[in-house]
Amino acid sequence: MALEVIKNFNDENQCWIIKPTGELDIYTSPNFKEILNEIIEEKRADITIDGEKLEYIDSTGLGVLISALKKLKENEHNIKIINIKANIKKLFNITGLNKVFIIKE
Amino acid sequence: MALEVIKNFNDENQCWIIKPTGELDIYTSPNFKEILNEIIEEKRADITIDGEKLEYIDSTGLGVLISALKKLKENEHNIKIINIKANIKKLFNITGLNKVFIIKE
Amino acid sequence: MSEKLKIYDNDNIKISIPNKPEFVGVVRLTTSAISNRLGFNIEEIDDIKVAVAEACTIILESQLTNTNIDIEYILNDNEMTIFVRSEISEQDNEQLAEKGLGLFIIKSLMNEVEMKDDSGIKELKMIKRIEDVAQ
Amino acid sequence: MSEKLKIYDNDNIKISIPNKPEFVGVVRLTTSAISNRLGFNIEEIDDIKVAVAEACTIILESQLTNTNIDIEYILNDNEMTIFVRSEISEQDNEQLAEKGLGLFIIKSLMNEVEMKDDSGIKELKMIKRIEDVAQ
Ligand SMILES: Nc1ncnc2c1ncn2[C@@H]1O[C@H](COP(=O)(O)OP(=O)(O)O)[C@@H](O)[C@H]1O
Ligand SMILES: Nc1ncnc2c1ncn2[C@@H]1O[C@H](COP(=O)(O)OP(=O)(O)O)[C@@H](O)[C@H]1O
Repeated sequence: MALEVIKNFNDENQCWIIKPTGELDIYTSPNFKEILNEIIEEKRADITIDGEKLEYIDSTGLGVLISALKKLKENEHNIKIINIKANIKKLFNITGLNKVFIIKE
Repeated sequence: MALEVIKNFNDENQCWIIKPTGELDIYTSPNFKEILNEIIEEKRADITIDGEKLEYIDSTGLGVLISALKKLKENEHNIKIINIKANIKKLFNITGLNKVFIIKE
Repeated sequence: MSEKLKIYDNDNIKISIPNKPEFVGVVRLTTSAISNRLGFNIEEIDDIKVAVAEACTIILESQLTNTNIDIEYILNDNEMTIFVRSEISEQDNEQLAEKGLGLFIIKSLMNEVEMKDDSGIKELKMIKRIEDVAQ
Repeated sequence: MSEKLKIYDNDNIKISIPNKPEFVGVVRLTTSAISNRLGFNIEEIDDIKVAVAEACTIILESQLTNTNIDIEYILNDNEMTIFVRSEISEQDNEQLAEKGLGLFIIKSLMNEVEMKDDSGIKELKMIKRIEDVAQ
């Protein structure tokens, strides 16, 4: 019932790599939104979300990703989501957000 | 929230080895009591409870062990408890049952 | 025709939490444990957990009044009916209508979903059926 | 003197289960999740879980009437008060007195324990305090 976020800028690929560990829900998504806003402020670039240790996402977590994507799209940047678990993939599929984000298995 | 029990008679040491996996509580202890009664019926001998995979025990589980011990004591047999987890050890300690059973770490 | 012994016959579990976001995690765990008891498979348990959490989230996102969120689970052998209820003001209620994503998720995951407004009580009723039940 | 922001101020969680043994596991999980939220350490969480389960078990072992068991958690920053309540007949109540081991365990694990009988409602009140709280 908590979320920890590791953030790194990858110089080679010129993208942010964000690795959230835990549960991204109405309790933790305000903090996650802040982190995304900060890195976008710091450097506009593509963002890769590494979902290996993300156990849960809810509609507010999806909302934070959507609004980050909107900001990035202003500069033709994108959000890529990798290593995502089946239960989370299912939510992207049923909301149609699998077509909005770049999802790599 | 379930309990599975493996039972074996060890010919070398002439004792029953009982390995409960899961939680021994008011829901599962009637079945556990039956199993102990059956093996005592089948062959009166010492019983070793291997607690390696026992995650939880409550007062009803302790009660089942106590009444099995009473039966065994009629024939000078005993109950030995091994590989017990810290949370379960604590319950034996506070009830004083660590002095009633033979507990080997 | 063989008569089947009913294990659950409108058995009733309730949980009530303060309207604070950190308690939705408690509801998720409780919901999973209850669904597991009833014999849903892992994917169904996950569906129910997500749906109940989204229902709480809808209320938490729009509710200004400081009352608890009440969740009631009605257990039967082949299905579970869940009510999520909260007192809600007229103003909160309007805000609630905008929150489409959560409700969309709930409707995708549950067999039946019904929203009710009754004298200041918002009620979301959901039903999930065990699909692979023996015929 | 610095004023400390209160996070929990008599916040109230309730859970109600049918008096069937298989639901005590649900109560254990919910109790652990709530205790974890409040900041108890792992051993304290385990103590609370065991105590609440034993309280339910006392009722389940003696109760013939078919009513729910109600558990209420009152959360404050440095302690949790838990009530376990059930309707209980005079006859059940007598049987209950014999069940010493469970009550003994509860008293060993909790800071305060109080048993009350009031017009057919049996109530067990328990308090657990966070011991390593900052002074
Ligand atoms: N299935 C969907 N596909 C694309 N966008 C969606 C979908 N569902 C919701 N959205 C959008 O997601 C965004 C999330 O909004 P919200 O959670 O209020 O965050 P914010 O206020 O930061 O934009 C909204 O703009 C909403 O229209
Ligand atoms: N701390 C203890 N040390 C030794 N024996 C105990 C302790 N607490 C309870 N007992 C005994 O454990 C037994 C359990 O009884 P019970 O649960 O009713 O099972 P049964 O009816 O099969 O004997 C009782 O005989 C009780 O006196």
